[in-house]
Amino acid sequence: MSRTLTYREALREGLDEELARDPNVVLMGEEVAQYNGAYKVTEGLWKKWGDKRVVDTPISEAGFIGMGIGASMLGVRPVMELMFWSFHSVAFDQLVNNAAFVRYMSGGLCNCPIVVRGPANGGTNVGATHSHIPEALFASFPGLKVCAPATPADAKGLIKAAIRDNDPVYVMENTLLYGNTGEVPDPADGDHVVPLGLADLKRGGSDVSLIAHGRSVIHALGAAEILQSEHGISAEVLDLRSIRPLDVDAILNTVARTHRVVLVDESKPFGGVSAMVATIIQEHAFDELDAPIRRVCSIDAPAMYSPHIEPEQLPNPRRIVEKVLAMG
Amino acid sequence: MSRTLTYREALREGLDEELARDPNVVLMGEEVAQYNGAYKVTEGLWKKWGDKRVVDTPISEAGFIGMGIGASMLGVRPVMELMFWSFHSVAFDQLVNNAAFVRYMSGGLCNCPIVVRGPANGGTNVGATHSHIPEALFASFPGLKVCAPATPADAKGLIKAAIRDNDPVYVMENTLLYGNTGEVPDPADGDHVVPLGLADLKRGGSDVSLIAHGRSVIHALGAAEILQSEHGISAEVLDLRSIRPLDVDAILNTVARTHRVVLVDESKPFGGVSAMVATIIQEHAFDELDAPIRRVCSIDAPAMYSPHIEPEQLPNPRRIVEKVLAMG
Amino acid sequence: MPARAKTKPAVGFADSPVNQTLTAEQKIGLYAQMVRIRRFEQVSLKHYQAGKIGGFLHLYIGQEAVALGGISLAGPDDHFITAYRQHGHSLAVGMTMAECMAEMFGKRTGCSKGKGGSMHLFAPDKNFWGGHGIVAGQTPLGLGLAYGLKYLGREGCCMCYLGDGAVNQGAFHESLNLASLFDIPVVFVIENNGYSMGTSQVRSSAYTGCLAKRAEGYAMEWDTIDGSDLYEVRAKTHVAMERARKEHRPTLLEVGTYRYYGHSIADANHKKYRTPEEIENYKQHHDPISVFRRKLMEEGVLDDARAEAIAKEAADEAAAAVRFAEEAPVPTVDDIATDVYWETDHGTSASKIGWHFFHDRSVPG
Amino acid sequence: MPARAKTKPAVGFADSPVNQTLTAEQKIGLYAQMVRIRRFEQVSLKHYQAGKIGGFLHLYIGQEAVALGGISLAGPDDHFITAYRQHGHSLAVGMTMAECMAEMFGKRTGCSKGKGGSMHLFAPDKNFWGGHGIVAGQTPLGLGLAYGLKYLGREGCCMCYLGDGAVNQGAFHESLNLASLFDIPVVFVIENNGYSMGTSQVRSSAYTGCLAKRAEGYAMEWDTIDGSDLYEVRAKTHVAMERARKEHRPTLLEVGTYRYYGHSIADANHKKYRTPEEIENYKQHHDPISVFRRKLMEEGVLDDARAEAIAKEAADEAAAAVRFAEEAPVPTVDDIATDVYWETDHGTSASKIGWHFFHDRSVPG
Ligand SMILES: Cc1ncc(C[n+]2csc(CCOP(=O)(O)OP(=O)(O)O)c2C)c(N)n1
Ligand SMILES: Cc1ncc(C[n+]2csc(CCOP(=O)(O)OP(=O)(O)O)c2C)c(N)n1
Ligand SMILES: [Mg+2]
Ligand SMILES: [Mg+2]
Repeated sequence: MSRTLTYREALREGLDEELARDPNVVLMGEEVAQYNGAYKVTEGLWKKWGDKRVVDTPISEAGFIGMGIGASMLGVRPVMELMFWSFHSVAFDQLVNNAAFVRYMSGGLCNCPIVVRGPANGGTNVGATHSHIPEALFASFPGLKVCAPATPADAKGLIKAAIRDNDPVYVMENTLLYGNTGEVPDPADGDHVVPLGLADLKRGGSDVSLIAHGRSVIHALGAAEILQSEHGISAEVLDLRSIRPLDVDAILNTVARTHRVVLVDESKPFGGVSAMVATIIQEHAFDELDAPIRRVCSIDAPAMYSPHIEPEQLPNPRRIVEKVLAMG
Repeated sequence: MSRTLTYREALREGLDEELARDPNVVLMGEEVAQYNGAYKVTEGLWKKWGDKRVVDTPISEAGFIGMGIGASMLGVRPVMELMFWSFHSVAFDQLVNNAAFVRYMSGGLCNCPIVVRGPANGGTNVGATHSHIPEALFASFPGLKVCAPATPADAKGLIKAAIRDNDPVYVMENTLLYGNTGEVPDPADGDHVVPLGLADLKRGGSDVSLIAHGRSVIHALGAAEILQSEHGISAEVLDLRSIRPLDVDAILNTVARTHRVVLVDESKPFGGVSAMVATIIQEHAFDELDAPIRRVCSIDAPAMYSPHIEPEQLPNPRRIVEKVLAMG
Repeated sequence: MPARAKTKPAVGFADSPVNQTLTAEQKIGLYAQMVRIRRFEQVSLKHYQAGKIGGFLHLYIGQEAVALGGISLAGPDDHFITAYRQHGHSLAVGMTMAECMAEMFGKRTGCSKGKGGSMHLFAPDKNFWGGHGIVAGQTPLGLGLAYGLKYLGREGCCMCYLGDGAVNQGAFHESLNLASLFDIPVVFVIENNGYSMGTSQVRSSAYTGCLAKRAEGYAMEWDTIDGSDLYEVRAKTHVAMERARKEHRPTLLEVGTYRYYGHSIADANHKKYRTPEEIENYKQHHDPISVFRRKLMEEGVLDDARAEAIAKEAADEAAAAVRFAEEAPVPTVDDIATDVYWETDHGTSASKIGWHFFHDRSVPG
Repeated sequence: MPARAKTKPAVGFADSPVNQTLTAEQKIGLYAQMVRIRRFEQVSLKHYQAGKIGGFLHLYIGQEAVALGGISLAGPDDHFITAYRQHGHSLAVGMTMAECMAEMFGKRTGCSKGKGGSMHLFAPDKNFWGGHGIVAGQTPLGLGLAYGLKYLGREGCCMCYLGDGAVNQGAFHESLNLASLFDIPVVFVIENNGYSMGTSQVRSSAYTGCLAKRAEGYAMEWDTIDGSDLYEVRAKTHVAMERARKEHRPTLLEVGTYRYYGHSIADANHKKYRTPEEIENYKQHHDPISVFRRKLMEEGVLDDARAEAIAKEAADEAAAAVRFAEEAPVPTVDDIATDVYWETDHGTSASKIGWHFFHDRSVPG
């Protein structure tokens, strides 16, 4: 049995279940408690769990993220909300040097079972400073894990896996997905946990592989529809879900099936998850490729405000379709 | 005519010449003035130019880098030293959201002619927090420019180009190169400026292209010697010098000559400049490649302290040679 | 709003030097500016709700005297920078409603060409360095503008505005220390409206007395100001600006004020974390426009007819701004990648070397 | 060192409750610990100069009483964290010289398996959370450890040490506000040795009176301590620790102290930015070991013979530590990629899914 939930509700259910499961889980962040969360992900949880388990913080990301990391070393399991992942910029030292490296520098004596979560996306006309998409940035640091759910079921499953993981996990959500609905397994049927490191084939196909994560998966699925119905092209859509660990097997398998790849990535084109995936594919599936790997990324400029144009700066189904068609 | 200078002296000469050329150039950073610089790059400049032009700051990277950015908007041309580029972690918001984006968010009304420079390298047994290599990280943000000189002549030429550029330029130096010597053109023969965006073929060859930047160029040259003398393999070494702008023509040209590529990059393997270069090559020179592009990066863990092992974590000539030989 | 609570009843500031010299017309001009700001915000609200404006909308209604007070004292080398709640500052420095509205409508003729939006209005030609969205991120920039003024030998200061929630960001603290240590002509102005989003001042800051007192830790002068009294804002801000201009010493000012609306228009909670009485009390007794209007009427400077004319002018300008914004052209896809680099925008020789951009312009997508 | 200058001559602290109850043997134990720390540093210096130790070496010589004073008061639930100048803290919490020296020699049996080095000695089993290299980066962690103690319902505190140069980092300021706002049982201890690298305190910080006074801006208790007097360090630190443990209130302490050597051993300038007289004066009149030795001799607790025996024990332990470190195995290339993830180190099912590492293990290079 499953129910239809929004992505937001699915996340909330995951958080709620983990709060219930483990008394050391504590939610923390700006406006997460009394205000119910800037994007209402944590709605009702302060009321239910109280001051100790759901904590409002001042606007001091370096301070409170660092506080969470310190507490995690002692065995507390903080789940920190960044109101926007964009605000990583003021907590970068803590997010990298402390969360990622303290285990290594201590020769394995410490570990940081912390989760940092929040939305990481463009597309809401909030300008360059508020539209960072740092999956690849953080995945590049060994010691960190990064995931980016695209559907309600994955959102719930991944947040629960993240909280149970004994390493720092950065969960990149998306404000434009919070309201999306989807089937989520019923808790009565058992714990719904989606392991980190497992991609999901969201649509099968034979002519071309669209590989994406986060909201780009939705665009890729939209493009696959159009490709099928209007152009008779059968596109497979692989949702990476987790960026680090990365399901390289699933990537190589889809390439072996279709021999043509378009990567869809909201990131700017210099770098991004897609540059890493392209590098891996060309190295490990060189002979499988019938054409160069193509990428649909954001147009290479800081995020533009204008609601009239921002959707064109980002990947969208039309841009994906055009890219596939241009592969010939 | 040219003289033999160390990389450090070449940088200093470049800074000195720019201080003389433009009264708005001001050097700033921790210990750059009275202490002569933690790595002595600015030695003697405070004595020569005085308190106004060479300024010691407290340990407040966000504050003083932001201060430099603000001043640059008014037409001052600050050249900021980060004692280590690793300390970007505490100034990340200023380095990205302000320096990179203020021009865009103002629709072109502002610009930030600022230079941030300092060493960015591993290999000195200072541990994970002090061994960041953030070329690709910053190059991924449109609005920023990044370069990484490998030789004294390039160090002088690039720092001068960076200071004259009207956009923010981040110059990544290397503590292990500061003492290296090389020929640098005599100032009497004219201004020695190396434009951003121009790669340099440091060695010609026909069998394989080694593409690198920064200290990895030195390793690539060492490997090329061994490949030639011990294995009869002729390796070409392309020094990118500038990461953004990037000399894609030079990259594609060397690939067209050798059809085999090994990228050498001190970065960790998830991402890095090499992942971007690999992505570009496979996209734009797909048919030129006779084998998958290979990379020699750091072994994927935070930087290890142990002086016995750190050199093995990093690229080195032996690892490059082995990688080339394994290509068959 | 402890800052205001601490402040003595605002008597006598009309007689302070910087207010005493104001002509009747100048006073009316100040009044008109506040009315203009409020009207702009009301119209923005309407069009935000109608879906014409994207992103966030942070209204300045209730705080008008704060921005105007300082900015009305600007000399030729005084500069201004603030956070995202910035429409008041933008209009006060002399930006037209039209360019601001067009920006918020995401149009090509907006002040930032549709690239910045409501949080990022800029007018460097008017010494106004924007609108910044990262809380306290503008404070080192403001410090730097002031550093630049001193470096370039200009007698001026930079006024750098921030919210009460911004004082707990590290960059601000670093800026305070640097400002005092280096004798930088900067005035930091905390616009204390009592809340950072849904968090009241006491839930975000530990302090004794008031936030501005933290300046003592940096051997810096500070003061508190009643932000409902334009005269007081001008009188006390003037002292700080002169200290900056003449002595290169920074000041931390804390201005007690209030916002009538939510944090942004997306904030539907704002009547939950604040009582209706609190909001009503401010509107009734501390509204900067009503307070100033009353004073000017008492002074015999303003009468109802003039006030009405001012209101109408503001309404007309706002209506015209909306028409301008509606009719303005939208940016094109090609506009996306301009204004990234000065060098490429100017087609310099440097811009011709190497790839500056990495999206694929030949193949669509 | 204004902190010390402000402090009254250190009389009477021997009689403070926490010192009065010390037995003669305990006092001698404290003395021996300081001697041990100094000896370790002297031997480290020698082997750094001989090229046995890589990276940086920041010696603690001159500051011994600071770390020892606080750490000697530790109860079972008190925790400690500090910056990179940390050998004193490491030994004071009970780490062996051997594991520390082996770490600095980059050996596999070092406390951090050769992965951390001189700046990153850890012993969580002794409630010691390291050595941290980013200036002030440890301050939010210390706050978090204390938060964790309170969350877990343990009656303890976290002592978080930092330098006088670290007070101007934003993260520290954020930590102060959070500590006071949330009633966190943390004690921040500024080890004010007068310099951050080559920059004297007055060139890096704007302040009135002393650095600790900045705590007032956060409604936090503070005190200054003469770091050359172990009794005073213990007496005043005890008050702060009890405040944390019992009332969950934080304190900011500033301890006046001095380092005899340069910032690190790479700092060849240190006799340029400090006068020989200044260094000599500290050694002569404020050396924490000499001062305590004199006191114990006056108290009749220590005599020359015992002192010599203590010196010899320390020397022997250090010599043995060097032998241990010399003979210890070096890490292997395979060790590089362990201790990155808890899950992969433990071979859990989670660790089997997806690639965690991206270097190529099949092809060399
Ligand atoms: C670093 C950072 N953290 C969080 C936010 C989200 N945010 C935007 S405004 C705001 C509240 C700021 O309150 P205050 O400084 O009092 O200014 P006001 O809105 O009252 O004018 C928050 C939390 C942000 N923009 N930047
Ligand atoms: C963020 C950051 N900036 C700069 C440095 C380089 N650095 C290391 S120690 C130091 C001086 C710190 O002085 P202080 O805090 O007084 O400590 P002390 O060395 O005197 O113990 C500096 C500048 C660093 N490690 N981290
Ligand atoms: Mg506020
Ligand atoms: Mg110091």
